[in-house]
Amino acid sequence: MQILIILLQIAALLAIVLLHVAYTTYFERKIIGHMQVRMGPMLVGWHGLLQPIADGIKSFFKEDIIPEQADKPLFLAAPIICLVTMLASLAVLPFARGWVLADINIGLLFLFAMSSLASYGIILAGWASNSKYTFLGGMRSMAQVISYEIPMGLSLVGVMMLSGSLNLTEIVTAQGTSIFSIYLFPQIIGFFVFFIAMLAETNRVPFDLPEAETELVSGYLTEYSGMRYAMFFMAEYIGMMVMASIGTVCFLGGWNGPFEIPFFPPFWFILKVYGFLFLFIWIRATLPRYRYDQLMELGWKLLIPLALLNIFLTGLFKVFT
Amino acid sequence: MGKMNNDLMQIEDGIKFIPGASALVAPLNKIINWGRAGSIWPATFGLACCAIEMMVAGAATNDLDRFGIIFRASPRQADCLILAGTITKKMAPVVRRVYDQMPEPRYVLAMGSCACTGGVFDTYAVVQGADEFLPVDVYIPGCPPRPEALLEGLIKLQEKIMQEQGRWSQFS
Amino acid sequence: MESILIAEDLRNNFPNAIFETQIHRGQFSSIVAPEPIVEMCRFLKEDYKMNHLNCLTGVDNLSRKGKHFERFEVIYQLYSIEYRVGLRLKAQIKDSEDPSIDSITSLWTGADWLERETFDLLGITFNEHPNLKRILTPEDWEGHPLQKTYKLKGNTEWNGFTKLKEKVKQLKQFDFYSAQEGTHSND
Amino acid sequence: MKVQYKPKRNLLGTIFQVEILQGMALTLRKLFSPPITRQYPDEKPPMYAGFRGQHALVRDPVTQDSKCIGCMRCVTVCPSRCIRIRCQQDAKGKQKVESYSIEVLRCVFCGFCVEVCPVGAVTMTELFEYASYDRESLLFDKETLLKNWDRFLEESAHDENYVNPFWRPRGVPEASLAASQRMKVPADWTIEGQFIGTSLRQPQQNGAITHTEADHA
Amino acid sequence: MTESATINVPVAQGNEDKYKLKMGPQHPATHGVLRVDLELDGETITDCDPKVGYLHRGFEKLAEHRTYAQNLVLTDRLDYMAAMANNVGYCEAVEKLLDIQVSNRARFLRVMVCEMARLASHLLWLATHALDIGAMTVFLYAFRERETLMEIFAELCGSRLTNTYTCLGGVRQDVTHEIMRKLDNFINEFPACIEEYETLIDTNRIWLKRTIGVAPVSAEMGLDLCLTGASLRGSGVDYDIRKHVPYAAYDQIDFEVPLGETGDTYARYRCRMEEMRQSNYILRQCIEKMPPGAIVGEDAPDLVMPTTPRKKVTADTSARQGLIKLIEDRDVYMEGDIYVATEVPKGELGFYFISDCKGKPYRMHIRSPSFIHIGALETLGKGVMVADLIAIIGTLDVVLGECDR
Repeated sequence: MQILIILLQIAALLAIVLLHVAYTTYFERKIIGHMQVRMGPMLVGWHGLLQPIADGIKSFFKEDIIPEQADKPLFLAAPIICLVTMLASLAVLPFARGWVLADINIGLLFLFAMSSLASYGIILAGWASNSKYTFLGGMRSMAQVISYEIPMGLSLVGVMMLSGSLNLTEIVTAQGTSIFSIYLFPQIIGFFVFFIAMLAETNRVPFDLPEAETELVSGYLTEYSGMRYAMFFMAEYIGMMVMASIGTVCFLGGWNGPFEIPFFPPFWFILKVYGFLFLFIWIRATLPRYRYDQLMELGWKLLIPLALLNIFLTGLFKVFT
Repeated sequence: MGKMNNDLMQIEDGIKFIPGASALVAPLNKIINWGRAGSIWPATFGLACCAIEMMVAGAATNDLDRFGIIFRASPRQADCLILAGTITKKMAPVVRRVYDQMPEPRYVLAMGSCACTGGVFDTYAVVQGADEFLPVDVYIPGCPPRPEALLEGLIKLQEKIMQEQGRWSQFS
Repeated sequence: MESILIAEDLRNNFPNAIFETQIHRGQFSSIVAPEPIVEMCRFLKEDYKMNHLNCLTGVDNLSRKGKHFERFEVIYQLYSIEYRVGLRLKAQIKDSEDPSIDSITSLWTGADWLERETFDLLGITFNEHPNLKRILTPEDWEGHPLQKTYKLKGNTEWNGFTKLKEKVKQLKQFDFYSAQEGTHSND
Repeated sequence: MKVQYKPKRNLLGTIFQVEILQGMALTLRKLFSPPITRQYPDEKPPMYAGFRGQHALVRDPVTQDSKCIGCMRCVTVCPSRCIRIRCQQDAKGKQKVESYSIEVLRCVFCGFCVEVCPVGAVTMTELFEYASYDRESLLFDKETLLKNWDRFLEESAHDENYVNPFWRPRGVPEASLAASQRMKVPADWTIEGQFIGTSLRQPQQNGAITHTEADHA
Repeated sequence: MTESATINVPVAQGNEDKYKLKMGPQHPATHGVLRVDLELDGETITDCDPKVGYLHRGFEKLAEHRTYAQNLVLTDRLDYMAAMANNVGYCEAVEKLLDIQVSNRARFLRVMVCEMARLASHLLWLATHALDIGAMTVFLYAFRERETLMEIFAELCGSRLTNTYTCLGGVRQDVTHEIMRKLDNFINEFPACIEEYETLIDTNRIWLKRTIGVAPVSAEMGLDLCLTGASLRGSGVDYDIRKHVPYAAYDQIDFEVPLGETGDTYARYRCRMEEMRQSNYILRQCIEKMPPGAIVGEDAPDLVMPTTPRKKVTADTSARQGLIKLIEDRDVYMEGDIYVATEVPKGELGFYFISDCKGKPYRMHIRSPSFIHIGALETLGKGVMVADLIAIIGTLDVVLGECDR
């Protein structure tokens, strides 16, 4: 019985999240469209509201091409690895008090592990396609993930030190004592580092090197078509949501808000996540792209020292209070 | 499977028919065609002058995104190839290769005089019409066509897609 | 600084190589022999600061008559940005199996592609050119299009295009619609 | 002139990423400004007289036939050689146009044929929506071309007095025009009413200046 | 294999560090159908070999089979981003070859459309260059202004892109008050639009990082590579044909030539941005100084050019058709050759003509700036990274229609 309920919960979560993913793409197109003084989807459904559905149907019924030279098992596995790890990381996210599938003690570590694993999917995709563009995309992604996992982890160490826990629910609860009950202000350096690392982890502009359209055609995705491409696409957007959720939980106080919303406790959480997503889209509409070596430079020479400084300062803060 | 084959009715010479299938197939057909018509992703493939008008069609004044059309850089993710410009003999094998790399169902729009017939360039180096080596779905006249004419061509293509029967690629 | 003076000085320095100096609509051109073309260009570049190579191209003089005209002609249009004067050199190349002239890539790196283009379209070989290959037409193209003997529609069909057409014919049976037609109807 | 570089960022600007914030402020402002998109199938683009669109043969209101006299000037001038005319001499020795066809897919839309036509028979209309599924339907014969003219009159605001600017070029002195080209045209198509530079206007004291000033106001 | 990077690990045969990547002809950032064969060491390019010719349409051969008047339509399809400037360049050359006079008003109209074409071309360059570097919003903003220009072109001559606006001896259509009013509005608003683009990229730290110091070209190197236009002026060489050999009405117009110093990608970018401001200024002068008069010269030839010399057209046929103006027995068909260069947005566009007493050119050669600029890519592309190569292709402002002809 217990299992059945959990399964139902999982199913509900997946359905909701996938629908959100679909509509995130819609909002992205709409918002970027309006920022670029155009309209975005308009004609498929009312104001283009059915656009993601049409895209999905089309992708599902496209021919599935597996290149002859590709490493077939890996080629098939790569999108699944990406999607499954991203979906798995949803399990530990606390949407509200008690609204969490698995409230484990090492939630933050689990999330890191999953996001690192997802990059395996990308690297394998790049390698298995047996094409030079995908290979370059995969290599870039690998380098990027390795160099930005470290500042990201380090930037969250400050949060862990303040809250004294890796459990996401406890991190949120611990923020109650802070200014505005968020960790943003005591951890402003950490947040800065985390935010940039988050953009890099999710391969978004200005760090979208692995799939830089004007350089590597579509990067690691170049050889994927139809549904498999859609799976990568979904994984990318779920990745964005997960990263936004970590940001929300660790720095913006999770589900805490200025006042309680009856019947729908995750309201503030979702609002904050959408705020992050809007920021992602907004940045995408504004900024150019870094070069590969500049990206590495930024990661190793700026972000890691900053994150270490943040840990030091947080330590001092802890000692003196 | 074998049993099913026995049920096939031969209504005309060479055309077989599963009884009752149309009730299931027709709405499905309609939904799939709607999905396809609503999200045509052309490959970014500018050849010459018409490519500029194609870019204009994608830019703010006309905004192809309204139709759910976004340009994909990789032909693997594209549904439609807009031949925007002159196809030379040196380029023709490349064009064909891009077309071959696209997954079914795929469509081809010949935009402008040069792609349709070679236009003014009746010379040694130019292919006299894309239909010499590609199945072209829609011809758009103009040199180059206005961006609105390209949109009209795409609307014509959408109409054509809506008329299709059972083009279900690997599931058919 | 006048173009005519430069042309005169050029004639004084290369007395045997200059056949004639023409003026047409205010532009000076010297008809020269092909052998000392590199020295001439170097002379103009160094002594008269003609450091900008406007144009390098070739002409097929098959159906054009003139006193000094040979079958092929290579045009060098030089310009001095400092003195604001230009001069055109027209090197005459005799008709032979392999018409050739020395390359001026040692003076202008930018001449590299212009010479390749001239080779491609007219069949004039440039000696000591680092990378003399066809550039505009495919590498296995037959003939040189800008020669007067070459027809506008081409003398022969390019090999690659015939191959493509054959391949298209083969691929047609894998096409979605044609494959369907093949199974469903008789034609 | 040396190009102007913007002043370098100071330290404070670097830390607070001022230039990035400025850029983001711009995009955010644009998010709330109205889009400039023209919603094509519903909103048509503005069209101007003399747009080089679909070809047509003018239907003579009297004879209900084409005005073409078969002088072959359009055939000669066409750079892409896409016009075909077959003429026949009738019993009185008068030339009669038997067939007139334009291969639209080969046309380069230069408008030379319209410009050289001595009688204003061939024209290019402001229609541009005629994409087709096959190549044959875009080979316009005489009937189709006449129908195109009807469709043009129907769909545009023009009436029988339509003058294509290629029949009678703007800014050409009346004296150098042929008799058939002296059509009734708007004032600013003629030399007298043409646009003159703002700094050159004062000394002139004729009708043109009042017109231009009224136009500018 | 010989120069494997910093760590000297023995490499097995066939496992060399370097590998080849063929970019294009179908690639989103090659501005058409350019193909670049790269040899890469990691992401650093060790050898760069641009391949062109995928758009070679046989212009020069075709031109020998068409009359001077008909060849005008070919020039539209050369540099299709600034067809007007090509039209003007072609007509200036043919007019000099055939000795045809142009009316003063037509000269000013030519300057006007040339500068509008320069704006349109530079806007498109900015759009694609920014898109290549990843700033996609600039693309849309630049196209917004470009559309205004295109609509003015459509109203002026009936076509948006391939204008065929000029004719031998003048231009084909006069401006109307409505067009000039629109143009006036445009040039009043345009400086603010340039500000807008600059807000997005000019001082943006990512943009600066991607452009400053990338592919620097010294003055000597630029001349050696035969670069022209803004690519050369970015290196500080004062070579602008509008100033050197003024054509059309540029001698009656006041403007300045922006010169860069460092010759890197950023300097070229700044040069073009300043050129847009200068173009705007020239357009303003055109509106102020537009002289009255006819748009074609007195002796402008008819579009239907006789292809053989000295063909007499008797008086009665010309009366019947009403239009034929002869170029009989004039020295227009004098034998001779000519090279006339004009400053198009991409650089120096030269036409080399040989006339052999016929209505068709004996030989037409087009000195296209893009062809030479892509040739320079071979030198500039060595030792940079893949992402930089994209930026360099963008900054050289190449268009393949003109390159391959």
